[in-house]
Amino acid sequence: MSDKLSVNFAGVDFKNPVIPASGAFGYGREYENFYPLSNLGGISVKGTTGTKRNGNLPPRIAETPSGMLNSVGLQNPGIDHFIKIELPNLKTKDTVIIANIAGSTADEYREIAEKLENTDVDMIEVNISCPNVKAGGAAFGVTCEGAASITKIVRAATRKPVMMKLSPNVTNIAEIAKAVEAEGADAVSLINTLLGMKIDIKTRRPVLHNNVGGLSGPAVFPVAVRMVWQVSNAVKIPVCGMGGISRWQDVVEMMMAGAQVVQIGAAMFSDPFAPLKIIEGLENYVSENDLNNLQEIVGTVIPW
Amino acid sequence: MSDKLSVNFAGVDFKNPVIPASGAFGYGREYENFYPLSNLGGISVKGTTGTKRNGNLPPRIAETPSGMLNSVGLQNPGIDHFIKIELPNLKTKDTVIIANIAGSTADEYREIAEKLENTDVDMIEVNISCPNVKAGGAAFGVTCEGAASITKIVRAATRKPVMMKLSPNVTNIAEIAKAVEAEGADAVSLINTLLGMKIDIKTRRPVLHNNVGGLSGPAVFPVAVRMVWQVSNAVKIPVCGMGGISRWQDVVEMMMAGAQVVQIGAAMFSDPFAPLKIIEGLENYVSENDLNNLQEIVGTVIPW
Amino acid sequence: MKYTQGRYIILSKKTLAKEIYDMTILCPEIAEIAKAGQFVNVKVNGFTLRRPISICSIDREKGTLRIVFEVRGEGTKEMSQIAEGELIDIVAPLGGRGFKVDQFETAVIIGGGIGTPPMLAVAEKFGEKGTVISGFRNAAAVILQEDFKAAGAETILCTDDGSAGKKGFVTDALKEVLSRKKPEVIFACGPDVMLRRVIEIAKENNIKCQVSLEERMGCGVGACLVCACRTIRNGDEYYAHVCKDGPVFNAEEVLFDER
Amino acid sequence: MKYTQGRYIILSKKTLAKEIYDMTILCPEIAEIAKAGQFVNVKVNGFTLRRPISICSIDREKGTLRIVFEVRGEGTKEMSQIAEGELIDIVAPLGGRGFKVDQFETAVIIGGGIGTPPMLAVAEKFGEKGTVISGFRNAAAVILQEDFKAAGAETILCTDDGSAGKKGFVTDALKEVLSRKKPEVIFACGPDVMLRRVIEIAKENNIKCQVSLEERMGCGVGACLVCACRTIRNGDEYYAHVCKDGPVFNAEEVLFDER
Repeated sequence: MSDKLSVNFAGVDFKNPVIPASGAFGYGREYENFYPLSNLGGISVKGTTGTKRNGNLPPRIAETPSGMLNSVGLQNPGIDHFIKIELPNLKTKDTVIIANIAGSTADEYREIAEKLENTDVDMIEVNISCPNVKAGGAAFGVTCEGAASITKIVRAATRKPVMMKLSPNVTNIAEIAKAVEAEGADAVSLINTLLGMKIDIKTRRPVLHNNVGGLSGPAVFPVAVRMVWQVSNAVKIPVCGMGGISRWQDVVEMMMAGAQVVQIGAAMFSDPFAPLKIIEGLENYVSENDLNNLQEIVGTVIPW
Repeated sequence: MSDKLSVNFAGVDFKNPVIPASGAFGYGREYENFYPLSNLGGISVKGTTGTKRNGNLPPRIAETPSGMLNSVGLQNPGIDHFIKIELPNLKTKDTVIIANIAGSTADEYREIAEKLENTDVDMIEVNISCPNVKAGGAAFGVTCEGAASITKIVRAATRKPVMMKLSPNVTNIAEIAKAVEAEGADAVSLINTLLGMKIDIKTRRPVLHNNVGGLSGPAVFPVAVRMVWQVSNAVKIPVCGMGGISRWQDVVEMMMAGAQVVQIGAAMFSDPFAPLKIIEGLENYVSENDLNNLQEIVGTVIPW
Repeated sequence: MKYTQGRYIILSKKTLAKEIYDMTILCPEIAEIAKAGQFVNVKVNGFTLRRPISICSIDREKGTLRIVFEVRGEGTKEMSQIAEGELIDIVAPLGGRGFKVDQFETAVIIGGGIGTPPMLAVAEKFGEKGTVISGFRNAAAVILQEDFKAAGAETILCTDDGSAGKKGFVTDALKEVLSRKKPEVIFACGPDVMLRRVIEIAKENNIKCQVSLEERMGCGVGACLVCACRTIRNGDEYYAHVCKDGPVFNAEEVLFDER
Repeated sequence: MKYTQGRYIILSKKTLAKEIYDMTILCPEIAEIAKAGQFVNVKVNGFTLRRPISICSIDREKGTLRIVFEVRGEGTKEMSQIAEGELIDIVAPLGGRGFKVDQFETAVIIGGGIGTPPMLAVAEKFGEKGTVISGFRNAAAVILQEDFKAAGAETILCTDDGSAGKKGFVTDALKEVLSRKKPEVIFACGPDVMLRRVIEIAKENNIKCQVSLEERMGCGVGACLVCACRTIRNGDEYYAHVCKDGPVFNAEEVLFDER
């Protein structure tokens, strides 16, 4: 593999811009049964909270046209378990480790960030946009004030690169990106899932026990590209693009819209090898287009 | 056709709840070449403005996974032409005629509403959510104040039933629905299109000349169902549901979520007979489920 | 553990009953390591998610897996269109825990409806030491009886309406069997209501019991955490995941949701 | 005007050149009323939008339409998979204005690349009174020459690299033809750059000219207004729609966008 896909994103060196998305990849153990994790640019781990969470009642998933709804609700073993058990294992995998964190309160975010400060985690992704939890989650992510307040608290608690994960369920995502940039965020990642619902017309019950859930998959890709384009034009900090990417062409499109790196989620459910196939496709794209580095295409879309 | 699909929506009698959506059906002349318009519950005509508009430069459409983006930008012959030429023709078709109106300024909305007041139009749908025009359009639709102000002006200008068409590109659509209800709207219709973007990676240009456009089609259906459910739980006025409906099952789902009537858009592009097939499917559903009237299922979803 | 994803040829395809299909897939490296109770995750053109299908039978000599599935929706409908001789894209073998059969000599093996196919691979392990009880709505829905007999098992058939075998539920047949012999273990797969009752009866008779559960899945390997099921793990409630922690669980672990 | 939507059998399917397919569809009621320059809108499984394909030839006796299309993306790729003997779902005949041929005796008929197929139906109207000029990238891309000859037309072939026919553009050949005969009308379909030049030459020589335009379409019948093209209508600029107001326009109506 050449280094033409390498990128320094928010001060962290990635061998390539392809990162399995938080929530789709657990803590990496399962996908190791398919391929070595060292092939990946990085890993954004399962959203981790201050203490163990069981998540929502099942069913937690529903299929939709070119997409899916999920309502896992941040099931995770808690930050201490992550630091003690999962992180040491992940750090042996020769790839960038991004700790994705979430909390019900500002204090919980602070405590988690403090606990991570003296670990080997390369970067912290702060989830202020989980649509599937009652307290916290999206509550913070849908207002500039809320997003700014969590950014400020995490920023004060750590010197590690901080990436704020933004919600698409807002009127003006660019304003929220500016708000977190102003409080010292090193990067933003978007989009989290769009809030959706599916009803079983035979039982008249929502398919998801949580009633509503987060929509992801190719269906949302055009919304993600639009938001990445708006945000990358509104802030100076780098953007991690995600939302419905399933092919290398989608990554190129997302990067032309302004993303420096990307995350892959639902695509792995239908093809566990999607990240590797995408990386291979990007390698070919770089050579066929005589690029010195894939980053040359970032933000190169020419609006009419 | 039985009358088991009939519904009185916002004071207007519809023979069935299936309405071709504004923008997908012009002023009805084209689809008459396929079937008599009298089969339809009603017609929401092409968004009409105070004066003739040319709309945006082409290309105005892009295909996406299970959806499409459009950026027509309200091309229309103007309200006078509609009243003089199109309305008289439409009124001979034995179906409910809904005038869909849009303006760049509050005054433009008022003038159009006043001109329609003494016509045979059955209902006015006020588009405050067009994502494809610079002035007005979504600008009014994304804040409670803006939506309320247009509602107030139109309400004062006409005694005809007024239905406000809401934008999904907002943080809290239920709040906006409440705001228009408070100003006297008789109904709300949702969702308009989600703002999206597609880039041609070969040319590095947005596929749409308007750069961004409105996403519709099955891809957005789960978002539409969620918003219809939230809005119908937040207001007392009836809801017209739309957004990605392509099969009779989708109509049943949308009605269980809280919609009394529905609009069909993109589905007609792949199957011009979609509205008729959906009506037939609903007829069968009503008889197979021994319903006296399809309205019995409205809002019957049982949340967990 | 090793997961394989690949496209394999369908050597034969049959229809066993209305909307119930039977496919034999040539995939030696998977057949080599697959165990009773595990499943394959099938890619279906035009759908976001794969369809998890339990393994019905494993033939290491021939290097084949047999799957039997019912058309329940558009996805399985599309899947049923894949023809003999065509390739099917599967990820397998999945399921962190299949049926634990090795430490047992005798077993009662219970299948309800479309929960019956995975029990064949179990029956084939026990041969004459196994008693198979399977239940169906009616005669038209009955499948796999000859296969169970060929496996050497005592084979008891029940139908809700009595149009084939005994009239009644598998749980009635189970009580009858237990009145005359006491197996070391009971294996079961089927609707929740059936599993609950089987677990009760096993408990009453103090017999070990393993059940295979079902839940909507995402990744199928345990990463996305959507296929949660409530279980008891070292005393406290834990949301296990059917794809990775199961699909087979010991009866004492399972907590059924009130649905 | 009557639009028909239905599924019709593909009587024959051929490959004319790399990625260029030729299908003959049995659809008597459509063939009966279809005109040169009109198109059919083809449904493609798994895609939201139909694919508009120009009609290449119309056989009223046999009740068939012939379409020749190029694989440009995933949609047309999928469309090219539909096999001979299978059904194709089309809406047709679409296009409010085809080529107006009736009032003319003699014509020069110009096709550029994949813009060539619709010109066959025109050539078949003029027989020996027609002169067909078609241009392609190279010999490998050349299609329909025998059909044009069979229609009776004087047939002039051009390729950009001279690997077949004359080296050069159709516009060079057009000038050559006009130097020896003056047709009543020029019909053309092809890339914008070609059409612009053809229109200029027609104007210089004071010859009527009709061109067939292309734009991304939605409904295909004129309701959704997406396939807009800038035209002059009674003096002022008007966004006409290719599907309903065209696809054929008189040269003097057309305003090309600066793209």
